[in-house]
Amino acid sequence: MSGILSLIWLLPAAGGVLCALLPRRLTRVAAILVAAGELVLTLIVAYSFDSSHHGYQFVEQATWVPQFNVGYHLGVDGLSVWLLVLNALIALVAVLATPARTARLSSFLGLMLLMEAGMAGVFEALDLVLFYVFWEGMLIPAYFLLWLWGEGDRPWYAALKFVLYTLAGSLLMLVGVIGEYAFSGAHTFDIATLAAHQPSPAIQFGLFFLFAIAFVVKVPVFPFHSWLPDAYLAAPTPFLLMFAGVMGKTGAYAMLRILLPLNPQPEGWWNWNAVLPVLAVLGIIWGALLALAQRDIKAVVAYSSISHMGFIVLGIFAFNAQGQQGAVLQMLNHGIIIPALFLLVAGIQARTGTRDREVLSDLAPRMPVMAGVFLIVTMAALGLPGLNSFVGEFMTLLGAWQFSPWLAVAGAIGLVLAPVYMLRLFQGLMYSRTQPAHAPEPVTKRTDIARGELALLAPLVALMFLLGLYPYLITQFLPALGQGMQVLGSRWS
Amino acid sequence: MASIVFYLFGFLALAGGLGVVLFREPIKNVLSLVLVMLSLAVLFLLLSAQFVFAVQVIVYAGAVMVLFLFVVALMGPIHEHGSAWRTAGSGILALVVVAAFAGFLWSMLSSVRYRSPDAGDQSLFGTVQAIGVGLFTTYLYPFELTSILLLVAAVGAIYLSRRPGDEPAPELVEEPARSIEDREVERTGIAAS
Amino acid sequence: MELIGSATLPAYQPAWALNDLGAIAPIVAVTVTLLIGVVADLVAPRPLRGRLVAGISTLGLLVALGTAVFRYLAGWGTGPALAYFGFATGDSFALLFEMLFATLGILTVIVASSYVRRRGFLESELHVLTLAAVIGMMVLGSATSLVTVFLGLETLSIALYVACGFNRRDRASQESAAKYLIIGGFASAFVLYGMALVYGATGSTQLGVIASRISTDNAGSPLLLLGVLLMGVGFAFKVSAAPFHMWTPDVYQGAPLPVTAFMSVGTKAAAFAMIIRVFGYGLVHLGPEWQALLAFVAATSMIVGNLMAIVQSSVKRLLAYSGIAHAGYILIGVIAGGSTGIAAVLFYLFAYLFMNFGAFAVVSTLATRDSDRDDFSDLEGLAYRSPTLGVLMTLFMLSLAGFPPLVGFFGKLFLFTAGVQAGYTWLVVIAVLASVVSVYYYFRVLVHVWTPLPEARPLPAGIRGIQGTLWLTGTFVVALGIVAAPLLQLGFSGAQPLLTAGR
Amino acid sequence: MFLAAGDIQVGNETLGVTGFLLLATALFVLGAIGVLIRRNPLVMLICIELMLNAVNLTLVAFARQLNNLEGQLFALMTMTVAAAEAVVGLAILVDIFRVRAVDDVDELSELRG
Amino acid sequence: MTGQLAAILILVLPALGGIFLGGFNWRGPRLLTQLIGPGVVWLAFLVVLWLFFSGTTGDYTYWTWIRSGGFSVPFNLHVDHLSVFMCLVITGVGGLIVTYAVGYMDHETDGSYARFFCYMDVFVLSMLLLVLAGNVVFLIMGWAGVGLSSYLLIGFYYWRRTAVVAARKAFVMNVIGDVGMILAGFVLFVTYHQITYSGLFGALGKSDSWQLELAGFLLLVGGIAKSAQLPLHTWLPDAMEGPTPVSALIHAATMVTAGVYLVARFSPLYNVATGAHASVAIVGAVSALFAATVALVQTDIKRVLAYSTMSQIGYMFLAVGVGAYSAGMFHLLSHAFFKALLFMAAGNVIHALADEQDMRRYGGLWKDMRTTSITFLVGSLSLAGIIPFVGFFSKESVLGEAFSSGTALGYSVWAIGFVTAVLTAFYTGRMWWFAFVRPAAPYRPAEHPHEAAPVMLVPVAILAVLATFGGALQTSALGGWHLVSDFLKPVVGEAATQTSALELAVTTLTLLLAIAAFLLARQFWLTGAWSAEGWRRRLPAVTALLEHKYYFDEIYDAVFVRGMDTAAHDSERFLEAPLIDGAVRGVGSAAESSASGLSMTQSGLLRSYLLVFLGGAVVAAALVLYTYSRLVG
Repeated sequence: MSGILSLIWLLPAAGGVLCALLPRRLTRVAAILVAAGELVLTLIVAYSFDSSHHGYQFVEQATWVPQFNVGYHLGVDGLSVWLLVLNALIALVAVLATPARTARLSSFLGLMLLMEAGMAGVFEALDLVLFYVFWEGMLIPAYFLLWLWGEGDRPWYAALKFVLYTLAGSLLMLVGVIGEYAFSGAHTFDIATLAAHQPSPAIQFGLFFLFAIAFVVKVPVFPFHSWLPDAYLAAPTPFLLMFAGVMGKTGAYAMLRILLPLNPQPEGWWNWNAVLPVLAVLGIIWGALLALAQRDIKAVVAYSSISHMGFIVLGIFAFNAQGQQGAVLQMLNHGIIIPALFLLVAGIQARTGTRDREVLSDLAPRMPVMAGVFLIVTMAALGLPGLNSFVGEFMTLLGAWQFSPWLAVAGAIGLVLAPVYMLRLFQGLMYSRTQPAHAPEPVTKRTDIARGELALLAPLVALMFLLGLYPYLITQFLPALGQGMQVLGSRWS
Repeated sequence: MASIVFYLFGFLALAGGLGVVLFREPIKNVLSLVLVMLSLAVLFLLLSAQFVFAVQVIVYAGAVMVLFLFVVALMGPIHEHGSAWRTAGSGILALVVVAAFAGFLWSMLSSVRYRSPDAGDQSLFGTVQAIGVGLFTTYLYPFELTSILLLVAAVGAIYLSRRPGDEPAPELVEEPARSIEDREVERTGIAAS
Repeated sequence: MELIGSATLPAYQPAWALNDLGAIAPIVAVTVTLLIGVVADLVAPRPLRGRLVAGISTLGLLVALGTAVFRYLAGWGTGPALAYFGFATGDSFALLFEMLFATLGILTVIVASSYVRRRGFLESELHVLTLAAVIGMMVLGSATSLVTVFLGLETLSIALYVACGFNRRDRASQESAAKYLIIGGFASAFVLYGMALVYGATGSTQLGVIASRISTDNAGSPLLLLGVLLMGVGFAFKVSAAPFHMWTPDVYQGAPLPVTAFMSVGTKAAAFAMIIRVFGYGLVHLGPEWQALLAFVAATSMIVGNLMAIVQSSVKRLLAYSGIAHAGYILIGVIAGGSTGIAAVLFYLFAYLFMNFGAFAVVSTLATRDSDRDDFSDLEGLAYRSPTLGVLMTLFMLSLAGFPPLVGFFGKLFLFTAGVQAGYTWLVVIAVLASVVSVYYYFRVLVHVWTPLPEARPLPAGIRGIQGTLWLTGTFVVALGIVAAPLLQLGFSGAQPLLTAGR
Repeated sequence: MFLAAGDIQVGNETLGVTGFLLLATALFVLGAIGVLIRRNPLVMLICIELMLNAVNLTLVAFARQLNNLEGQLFALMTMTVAAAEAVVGLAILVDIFRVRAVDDVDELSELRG
Repeated sequence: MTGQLAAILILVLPALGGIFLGGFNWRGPRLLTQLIGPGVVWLAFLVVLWLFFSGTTGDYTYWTWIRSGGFSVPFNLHVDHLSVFMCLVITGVGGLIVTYAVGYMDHETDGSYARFFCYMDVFVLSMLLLVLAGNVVFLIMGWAGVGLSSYLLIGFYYWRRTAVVAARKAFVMNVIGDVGMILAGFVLFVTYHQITYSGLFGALGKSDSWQLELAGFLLLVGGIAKSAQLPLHTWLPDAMEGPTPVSALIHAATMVTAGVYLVARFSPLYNVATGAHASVAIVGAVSALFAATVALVQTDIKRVLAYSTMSQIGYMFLAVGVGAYSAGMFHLLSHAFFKALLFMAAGNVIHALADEQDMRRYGGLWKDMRTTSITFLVGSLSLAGIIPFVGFFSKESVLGEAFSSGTALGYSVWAIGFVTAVLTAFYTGRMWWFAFVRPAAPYRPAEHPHEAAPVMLVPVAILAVLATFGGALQTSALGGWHLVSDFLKPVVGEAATQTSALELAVTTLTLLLAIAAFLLARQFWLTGAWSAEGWRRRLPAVTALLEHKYYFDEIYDAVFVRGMDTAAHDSERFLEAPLIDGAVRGVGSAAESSASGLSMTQSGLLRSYLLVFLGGAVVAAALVLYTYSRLVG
């Protein structure tokens, strides 16, 4: 099995290059095959993952730049294994969701696969430099996809804003990466080794900031989110699935993988560990509030995403098993729900030609099945107990409650606001604004969701139920996550 | 005697320097520079640099400055008009900057601590013999480099002084055959859209 | 090979000749090529001249490259390898720079050969000037004395003054040459004055001797401080670092494209070789002083270069500003010093060779008879006119912006690591923030390259010849990133000779 | 007779080297001022020559003070360089002059921004 | 059959029904829908009956839902007498109502028809999960599940704007309750590190603590939201937008009483947390009175019933709040009988009168719809608490236990309950006399309303029988049987069964006053002896207050709904755009403008370049000197 992790990022990378070179009629099939193969590979890893074994598995380690002790170090643990699967799944869905009439299809699919490769690498890398390489590696395809295939008046603006904003963060992270090398005394970029060589709190204070700024922008955490609405609105749907579904998770993942283990005590003029959860809670409320104010349905979903990501960060910075494992669950959940929502939004836009909430209404009679699916996804998104998002939100809030009850209570406001904006969205789109006396005549024209779209949504919806009813499937891989963090959490008061 | 020479020619050199800066006609600038060079040549002599003195007078003040004179003659009489700087502000700024720089140099140099001289026979110092030996032993490499330098200068000067219009017409290159690029254009239909 | 005072002058022994010539073998090779080229230009029939001289130049530079590689591999560069009474050296630091300059020369000759034919310039003279400039650069790379440093610097500069004005029909080209000439002469005077003062303070022009004398007696002499200042200013000018950078955009923009390409990489690399030799080796004991100077210069360069690049619309000019910024990045490595810093600088210079030259080379394909076609509007839709060029340009821009896994990223990583380790974290933070700005303008280039065209426009014909060159540089930009260790190892070996002497 | 490090003996007289150095500095600064304030590119070139001459004086003075011939040799190299620079510089200026009569360097400002 | 299997079967059956109906994309044949929709509920009822008769109890674990650190949640079902009791109500009464709906929803299209039964089955599933769940997390899941089904069913007529808005309102208010429950779960887990009932109640201990009180209050928030008690009650009247069987099943018989179940379920907690416990009673009492007063003036028959539901649930809260759990549960049961009966009978009327719900356009029904009218009368008398109907016994056991508890709290809530009882009889009487007995209104939608179909009449009739004789189960007020409290004893503990003479007297007084109020209503609304309009004119302020339901909706709308909208839009206009995004754009434009500023210095003038060069040299000189002087000291 050794080498499978390399294969996991190499397959889409090579496949992406290949797809870009293939003629239009072959490229789709090739891309689907690559994405499907990737999913199989990740599932093999997940299946053969030994949940009783703590630490990294399927480890691959080689020297890369020996002069600076840069290593090619891959490995997965319970934290990353499911994110790999999610990445592969959403990529497959996204490739399948790519319409055949897309302009410059070969390049589009090629870039999508390259982005998948980058994200897979991010979830596997155990060396800071390698991590950084993948981290930036996923950005470039994202930029081109967003810019060249973007929608709206000025996709270039959205793309550039996104890239520059995230780059500002990640380049500061590069300083952090180097700082870890220089100041930890370990003179290595290996994450595990660095975790065992923590510099003094004052230095951690600085390093934490440098890393955190990259991750909070990527997630994004309030108030670093202003690239998100622009980018999501401009993004073409298949790309958006991966962009919103997986890429945002890389930031949260990195917090768990790098930020906290390497800098658990960032205390200088203040303690960063106390700042981030507050921002997370503000983000929960802020995202929900702004979602209420949007006219564009895509924007509603975009802002809801900010709110949801707040739960993830809140869970991470609860410093306990419930919070952090809940955060991992929430990453997966959000990674399933948001693509589904965007698929539906795109479906509606394709059928009606608009995304304006003020214009859209009465869709349910015209597309009953879509309404049904939309309802389920809406319910999942607003955290209905029994569906997947509830688990994550419950766990993160439970974690947060143990950390600081006030944060949990404030975060719970997000739970109340979620149904408000989600149901307004759903009902506004689906139902009438007037009060006719009788039921509308059923529309016979075939405007309902297509079989293909349904097939794309079906696995996502199935996962919403599965993870809602059996989240232990995920958390059994994470028994160690968040343990022993309570010490840090208790500092907060 | 020596100090009188130093002060006299030092003064002449400064005067020449001022002339270089202040005269408005290029011809006077050139001549002022010649004055500076000749004064310096005398000072070189004072510093036991006979060979350098000779080169300064013959090559530098002689040949190079003649070149300058030719060019001045070629360009014809030119008279600079108006103040040096377009706005008073930038002029003052220039003054301040130069003063600061000069002050810096001056203050540093007036407090120099000298290194004690090398031991050695002073009788041969600066003679043609000593220079010759130096040039062809220790300074062999730099000496050869100067030859390359002069060659390059010659090539460059020759190129620049050729009649313009010597250049060949650009080659009429054939229209490229159908390349990958064209096919890409057809395939993606960008040209059409 | 202790320096010889006025009194005891040893006779030059013929037995040394082989050793000495060997140490500067690459320089000799290029010099011979230059001479052959000049003669061939005179004797060959007119239609053949250009191609003939191009062929000779390429061949000669290849020989030089081969010699340098051979000497490096044979391990002859590991020691001090001094030659000519300590005025030159064939150590690995010098050999590496000679490899770099030879490679640069080859690339330039190939690109220029295609370029001048499209623009209708005389060809052979340009190659001769290129060779001359390469000699100057190599001399700088191998110089161990202030005298040779100065001579190398002037050879390089004089060749480039002419090369900048090579397009005599073009007012911009002339203006470029004139500006470069005057401001370059001004800077040369500063450097020279600084050298004179250092000589006065130490009684020697040889860097090794200077280093050891400073360590024993007069480290704090005002003469030395002035020397550091005046030389530092001149050096900063040569690497086009702010605030001594202002000539760069104008000169780069006016000069013919291959000259700009050559100059942007070559001058910078040669100047860094000079800075490292003189400051990092000869004046190593005045570290704090020149580090303060260079840190100021580096910070200004990164900020000014990157900021001003964002409002440009000419690729040449944009790359000039980007070059200013890159000088700032590289200076971090110089300031950091030590084996890590110098190795990082060497690595970055090689990286810069491939990515920056590559970028210029791509733009050079657009040149037509009447102009260089380096405006953004000329780049419009390049990727659809030629996917190859589009992808390559993308690679070069991304590498310049420092995106992994391209070589530019690793270059920055090593530089910044050296900087942080040496305690210059603040400089590195400025560098990364400035890099964010840089991404903006590099991506602006990409935006133009990838903007779909309303109609198909064919590329100028006759660029086949340089496609191989482009692919080669593109491959290096990718491969040296993914496999960075060997090149970095070269860098470390290059740093080795500078660390031992003088202490 | 005792001689301080900064003094040299000329004939039977003692001269301070500092005087030469300061004179050189003055000339250097004058040259720099000239480059800054003059507009004729040819005169600017002349001023640069002046600066180089100042350096030469410094070199030769130090050679004498140090009793070290290198300074003089360096000065000779400098002269060569100055000559080469002058040749190329004049060629460039003449080349420009053929196209347009440039008596003001500020006219060379088409490249900017 | 084992208990393990039976318990899960109870859930699986309606789940299968829901999946089956939904999975056919609402396109199954109508007959299939008619069979499956009610069928699965009846099958579940049979299983519950088996549990009941076999006396099976136990705690059955199926799989690990999650385990994270010390937080371990199994999916377990807790079968005891309380949950079996609730299951009986849910599946029994539920079965009747779903069967009734077969007729009531008959004029829907096939798609809507299947959709309706799908939703109903989902509701039954959720409700069963709610009562069977063996831990707090799954309790919350069921809790939210019924909220979802309630939302779906209220908004069933999705083309009606009001229905849609009412559905959303119900959902959001229920989510507030959910959040209360979730937070309660947090408190309990963090304090006791237990999340299953069995573990939790074992760990509670006997002494009160602030954590217990907090948990009690937070649970109560959940209960209030679900059971439409003050102040989270406003969704319930609006929920009457749903089809009438929905009102009967969800908003009368089962879901809204979940709060009562909750308090009973957490009786070990409330028995210790006295403060929270008392607040349950107070909330219940106040809600009961509040709703009864509002019900006095409503004209929509379903809204009257809705407020009466709220009022009756207030009684139940009152009961469980004073520790009379079995009395509360008994009232829950009896209320399920008579309120479902009332709704369904009202449904028959609405069905017959072309969906007209305004009582002012009713009248003459006694003549035209005799059977329905009789059943409605039975329900009314039961609601009014008139002997011998079931409502009398259950209400008296509630009030009696409150009275006999002997505490100040007991007496005060009893007093409120007493007043409410009289008011209840009055507004019930108003319904009866005004809507049924009064001659037909001139604008009555149907000239000759015809009696409902048998499928609708039979369930109503069955409920009428139950409402008439159900009281026999627990006639402890009169010293008779106390089957309900006996059955629930293992879970909620002993109930007071002794009845003092004073209590008997009070009961009699209540009964007499109720009868009087019921008859008094006749004077107002039928004979016109005392004009209702007159009172309306005499007390305009009170009337307005009541007709506007104490202005709750208006205040909520102004403060929360519009407040939130304003906050949202203002946040975007004044913070997000100019500040958060503006800062980013500001950095960009600052860079751009400083770049253009800098590029002015690049004037192309060589001499200015030289000047900058020299200036740079001066700065460099200063730096070098500074560094040197610092090094030297």
